[in-house]
Amino acid sequence: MKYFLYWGCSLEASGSNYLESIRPVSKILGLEFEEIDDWNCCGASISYIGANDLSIKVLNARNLALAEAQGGYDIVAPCSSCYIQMVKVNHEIQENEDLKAKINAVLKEGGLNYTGSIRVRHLLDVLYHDVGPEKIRSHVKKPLRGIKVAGYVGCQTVRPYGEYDSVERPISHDAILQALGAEAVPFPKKMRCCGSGIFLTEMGYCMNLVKDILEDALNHGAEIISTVCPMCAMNLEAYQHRINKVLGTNFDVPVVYLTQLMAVAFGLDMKVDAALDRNYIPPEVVLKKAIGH
Amino acid sequence: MSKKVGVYICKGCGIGDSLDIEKLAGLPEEEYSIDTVKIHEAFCTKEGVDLIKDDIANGVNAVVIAACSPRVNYDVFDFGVDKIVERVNLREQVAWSHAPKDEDTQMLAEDNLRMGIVKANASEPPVPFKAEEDYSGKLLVVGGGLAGMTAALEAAKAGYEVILVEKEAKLGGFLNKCKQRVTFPYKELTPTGIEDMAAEVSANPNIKVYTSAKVDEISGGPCLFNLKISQNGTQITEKVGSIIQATGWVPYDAKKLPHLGYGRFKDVVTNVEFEEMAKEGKIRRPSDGGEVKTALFIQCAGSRDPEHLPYCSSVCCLVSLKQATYLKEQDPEAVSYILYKDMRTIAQAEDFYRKAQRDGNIFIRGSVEAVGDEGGKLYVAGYDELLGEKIKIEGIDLVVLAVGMVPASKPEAVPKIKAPEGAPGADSEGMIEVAADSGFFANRTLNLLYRQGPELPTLRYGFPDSHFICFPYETRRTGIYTAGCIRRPMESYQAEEDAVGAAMKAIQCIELTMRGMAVHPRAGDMSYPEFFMQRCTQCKRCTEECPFGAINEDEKANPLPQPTRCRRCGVCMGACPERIISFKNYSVPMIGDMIKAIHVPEEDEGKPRVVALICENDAYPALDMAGIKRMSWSPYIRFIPVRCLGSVNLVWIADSLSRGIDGIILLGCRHGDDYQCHFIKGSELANVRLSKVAETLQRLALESDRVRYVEIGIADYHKLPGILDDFMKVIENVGPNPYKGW
Amino acid sequence: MADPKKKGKAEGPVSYDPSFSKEVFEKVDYGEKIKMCMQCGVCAASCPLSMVMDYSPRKIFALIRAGKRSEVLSSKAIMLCTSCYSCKVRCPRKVPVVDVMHGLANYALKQGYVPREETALFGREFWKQILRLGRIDEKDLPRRYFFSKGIIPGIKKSMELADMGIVLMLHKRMKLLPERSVKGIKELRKMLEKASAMGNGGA
Amino acid sequence: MGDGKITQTILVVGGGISGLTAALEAAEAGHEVIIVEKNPYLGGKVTQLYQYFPKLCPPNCGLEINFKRIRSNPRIRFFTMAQLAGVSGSPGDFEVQIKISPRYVNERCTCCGECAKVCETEIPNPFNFGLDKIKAAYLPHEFAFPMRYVIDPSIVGTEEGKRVAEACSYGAIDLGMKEETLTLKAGTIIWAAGWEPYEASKIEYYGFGVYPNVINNIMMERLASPVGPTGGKILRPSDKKEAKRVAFVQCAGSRDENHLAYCSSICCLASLKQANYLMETSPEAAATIFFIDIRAMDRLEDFYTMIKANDRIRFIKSKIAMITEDEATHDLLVEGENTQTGEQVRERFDLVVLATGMAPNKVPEWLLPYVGLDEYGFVINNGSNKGVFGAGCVRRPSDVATSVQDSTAAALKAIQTIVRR
Repeated sequence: MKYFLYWGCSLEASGSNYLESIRPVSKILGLEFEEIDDWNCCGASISYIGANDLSIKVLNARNLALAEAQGGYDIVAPCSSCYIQMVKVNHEIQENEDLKAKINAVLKEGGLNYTGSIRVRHLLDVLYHDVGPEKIRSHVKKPLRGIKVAGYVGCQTVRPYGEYDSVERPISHDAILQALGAEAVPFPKKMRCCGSGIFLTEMGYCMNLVKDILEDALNHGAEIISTVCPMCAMNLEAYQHRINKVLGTNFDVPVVYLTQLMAVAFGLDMKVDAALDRNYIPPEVVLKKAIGH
Repeated sequence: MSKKVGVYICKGCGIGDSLDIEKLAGLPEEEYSIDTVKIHEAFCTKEGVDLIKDDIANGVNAVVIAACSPRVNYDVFDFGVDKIVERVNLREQVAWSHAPKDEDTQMLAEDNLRMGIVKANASEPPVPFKAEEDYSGKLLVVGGGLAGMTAALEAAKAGYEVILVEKEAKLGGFLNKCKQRVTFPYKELTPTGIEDMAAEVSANPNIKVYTSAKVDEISGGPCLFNLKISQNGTQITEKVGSIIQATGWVPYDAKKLPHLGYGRFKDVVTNVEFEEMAKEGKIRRPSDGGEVKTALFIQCAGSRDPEHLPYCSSVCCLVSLKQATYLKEQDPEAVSYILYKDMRTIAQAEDFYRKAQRDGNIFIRGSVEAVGDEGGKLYVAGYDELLGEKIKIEGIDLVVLAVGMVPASKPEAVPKIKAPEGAPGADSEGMIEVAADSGFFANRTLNLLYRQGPELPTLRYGFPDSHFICFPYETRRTGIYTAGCIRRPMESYQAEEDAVGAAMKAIQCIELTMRGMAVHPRAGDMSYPEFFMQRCTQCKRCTEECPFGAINEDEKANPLPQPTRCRRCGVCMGACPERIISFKNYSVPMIGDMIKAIHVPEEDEGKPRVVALICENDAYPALDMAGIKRMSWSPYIRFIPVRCLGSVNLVWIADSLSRGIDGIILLGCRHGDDYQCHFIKGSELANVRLSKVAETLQRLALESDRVRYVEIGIADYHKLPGILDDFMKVIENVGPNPYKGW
Repeated sequence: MADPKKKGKAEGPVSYDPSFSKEVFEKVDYGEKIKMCMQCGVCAASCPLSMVMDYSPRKIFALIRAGKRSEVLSSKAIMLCTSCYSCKVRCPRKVPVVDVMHGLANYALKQGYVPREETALFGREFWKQILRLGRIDEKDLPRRYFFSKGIIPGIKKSMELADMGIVLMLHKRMKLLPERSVKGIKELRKMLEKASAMGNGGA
Repeated sequence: MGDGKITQTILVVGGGISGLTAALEAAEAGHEVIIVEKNPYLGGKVTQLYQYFPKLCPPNCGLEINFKRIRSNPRIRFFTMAQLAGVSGSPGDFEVQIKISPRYVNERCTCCGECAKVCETEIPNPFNFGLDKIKAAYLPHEFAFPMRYVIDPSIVGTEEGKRVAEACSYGAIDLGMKEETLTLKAGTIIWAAGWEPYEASKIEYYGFGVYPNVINNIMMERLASPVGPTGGKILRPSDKKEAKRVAFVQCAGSRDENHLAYCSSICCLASLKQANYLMETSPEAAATIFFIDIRAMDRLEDFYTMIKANDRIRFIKSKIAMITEDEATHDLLVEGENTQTGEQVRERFDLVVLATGMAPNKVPEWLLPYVGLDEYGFVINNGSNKGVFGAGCVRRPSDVATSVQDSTAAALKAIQTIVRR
């Protein structure tokens, strides 16, 4: 099955361990990913500060137009922020002819046009619906037995349309964790926002959001947290020590990408394929507990 | 008719195990020399029923079935209207609720059987009432507005002739004043369509329309209503079968709302005035005819206000949304503020609220403190709940007061009548305000020649509506129904529906009356009260107490019963001190004989006896329930169901006590503001009468504790055993009735 | 806990002014959707940061309705949206609260209000970089943001967060080569210029 | 109309308060009526209510009168455990299929209760929404009309089933009963199939079906009923502890474009009434009603005024945004914004009652050629009806009195279809 993988800016840097683990895992699952040639930034959630809504729509429309011209496969976004930007713009274009005309008038400047034929999807959607827990389970060589994982879905991952999972009580992330043999702990705050785009500039407020999420996960017995978004991963992982300093907590819980856990469970190389060495808080300790060596 | 009574004692459902059936079966022969007595395992089975049918074939015409409650197997034991069927409850109220094979249980069963036999002996098959004069199957509709015209058209479509009386020269009522309507499906404004409807009514061969007319007088009763209608000077007489009053509403008088600026500022208008302005063409400032750029609608102007109309007028929210829409259509730049308490657009009407939001109208939840003017424009000061701040909206061209609905029946001032001697609350001239639920309260519309007043009694706020939830069309004047906003504030869509229902009831009343049957709640009952006038003392109790004003009076105060108005509750029978009012199958002597049939043991046996007179609609089913739930209570109580506690005649209490019965308990429905009595006043009247029983007791030198009145709802059956046993304790304390064995 | 009555509690009553809501309906992205708000407050209680906002989203809409322009455009609430979309998915009137908040923030900044300076600076640098490269360079952006207020505070801030940069670098989570721009950057810029020229409102 | 001959019978689908009313009003006007009811008893939803607003009177009071009207009226026939399965023909000349599920108890049943005595299997009590259990041989409820037992299919064909059948000394239990379909003629049809509470689990952030102590307003009626599963004590499902602090969440689904865009009309009054139930249970009990607008129309305003006067009942204008459970205590944390003070509400309650709205029971596809629906699935009576008319809550969400009015009107509409004058 062929898709465009729109990995976005973060996965080339702070989210590199995500991208690194996506490649081998998708190979095993028979997911064929192609890059949208010359794709641009989605604008993320913060660009409204510098630009009007139409500009942000155009950013995304350009990627959609490029994809349409390049074969029109589904666009898969591993980053929830990219996903929500693109899926929203795509929906609005598809639902509103005037808007489509307006946008195409702008795209014309770059010799582009978008008819609205593309389907935008989150990686989690593809893993859960196109591949499915059963198929994933069938590839598991080293089940993550006995590991208590908090499957943090994050806010933007399934919203705003709830196209592939509930916007309030999603199940896909946990289902895949269970397919990997792990124990997905109940986790009420799995949808609570981590601060996403404004974390850096509103640290004072957002550190509390992260603190609540981490505490909730730990209180429910989690040993490790799984994410499907580079923003979530960054905010939950990279600031733990800072939060400890400022809020007097003592967090040191590993935060990994779902695809990293998949790589491990598929018995791939912990370093090369799972890219665990790129994690800030080493997850190996916890993972070894299940898979030995 | 000559009676041949057959008694059928069932052993089924545990009755056989609980009682000595053989012994019981001997009773009819010994005490009433009835030779047809049969016993069966289950009379409700085919074999059982066939046994009874055989006897009927051999001349039995009064069947006493001692088995289950009359509430079940009613269809199985139906042997035709000419046969008397008396059901003696040995199951729910004996076998299932009392100790088996017990002397007291046996005695209870015996007394129940005695009462059943006596009752069967005393009753006659009812003969439906038929008046001498011709019956009319026409409907009268008073009021030619939306509701009235709808009722007329719908009845006509069902094939009935209708007479429609409208006071104005033109049909249409309030909608004539309206530019447009908001109605189902509440998406956009729609034309009122009232002219077309008026045309349809006028063209309908089944409808005779009298405009610029009023009803001067109505006499008679269902199918026998004789009308006098006056139309520009001339008087016409008509005869109808039933009546629908659809006389609508009037807007609340805005002059009473000076605090909202009405009367003080030309540019403060009511929603009615606004509507007229809109219909005439342009919405302008009344003061200078200037443009209306900014309008403010004040919701609940008078409504939901204890000082004015405590109730919600239901339509004002939708009306203001409609009128704000007019303004938008006239001038898309114009702004409407809607200052509300709660936005009340129920059901699908929520869609119109959304439409008004989409149009950009500004909604403010809050309250008004002042309306004033500044530089030729108005301002409204108040509090915005959702802003949490005091606000002042300036530069308003027009303030619209969403005034509420007052029923056309509500009088300006409460009318007064001559107070009876020494009545409390009478004024210096000896006049007293009439109660809202008296027939003398409402504005003159029907002019009924009824002893209890010319108009329909009303509820609080002057609406002649039903107090019943389950039976919203029930009025207190048989064959007269109300429809539309006279009943309760309602939007035009509901008024139409309501009118169709009212037409249904009016038609039904005609159909039942034609067959000599009662209407709700005893629909189909063919018995009716007969008066033995020779013994009447003109005491007026029956004419005063009938909850439905069914009995008129002649100048000598003789009662003039109007059987087609009668609901067959028996309140008159209970009221009559001379016991001259009887139904073929329900009478004072009949119940008296049943009481006398109860065997009262000697004092030394220590077995008290209590008679319980219970409402057959609620208390009796409740007692069955207690039995079905296998609850238990004293076996010393003998239950006698009555049509309504209002039909309880005090003589029964005297009879009981003089026969040595130790106590009497009355079980009836809740009365007061939220009464549940299906005959409106029955249980209340019973209570009042009972308060007067004290002297009877004194005359007999007996304790007043021996008589008790208890309110019980049908669902309170779990409380019944407690209530009964509690009363038995009281009876034990006061000791045996000294009249035993006299 | 913010005191909702703190701001705009000018002495004397609020005088309603419809011109501002009109302005919002016409000039703010998604502004017109506010018309449908029935003030139920579901957005406020769904928002992860409403407890630190001066006005809840619901209250912001009430203030717009009342015409309290400066209170709204200077409210930090309109720049504290984390874009979690909880409000949008629950709104019974389908008001896209997130998009409205973004629209208001953008409009406020255009009107010279700066409700949240840090986010404003970061967001501006973010957009500049998009205009420059068509993509975001995660090592370059923070630096530009830190120094956007001048050398000294810049150094201070980058020192503060240096540890993280280092950590990320050590963990191969920072690109060492500078980000190159997208090939079609010229066309992209042209498009974005045109888009921004077409202004706000609509949608 | 077909061959011009008109079948005079009126078929009423649904034996709830609306169906009963339509049937009785028509029958008392002299017409032949058949009622088809899916439950084993007549009365519908109102039989499950503890009290009516605003009089706080028992629904059985009016029902008993209506049943008495049926008893004394030979023109009415009714089928229980029956459903309309198909319609053909035209107004005045319909042929209808009626599917009757086996009751396994025939008319010989005397309600003696011997079968229940020997029956051991218990099933969740459908009458109490599974809040308690009942024998598999049961009387649906004490006021059941017709008063006749029902055998649950679960014991049919089992040894126990045999024992239960043998316990009946009247040959009333017939385990051989099969589903049957009758074909009847009817001149016109009144659709009074009623409503169901909106499926509250779809409002995921309220946790209905996830948290045991979040219930809907119909379940509350059973809890409050002295003859209900808890004997009238308002006990919360998780631990049967008496609920002292109870939250009523208004517009649970209603007035919400993500669920039911319309207002369900009755939920405000229902909650006011249920808050009053709570007041009667204990002097410490306290209720909080979270609302958007309180919609107490016409004189019902008096009831609102009365309830408002009770200082143990709080009104907070807030659409609740989130309900979460304290896993340890099963208490519920209710979150919203008090829009009148601007403060965030975060309160703990023993029990949360969702004022779930009314969803009309679905009109089957094959009936649609004869009757129109609005966008929400409510039946439209507007002259375009072809011999089929809606009555009661299938037309618009409404309270009992309004449903009765509407059903009385529907009776006349039906009669107009068949009268030959």
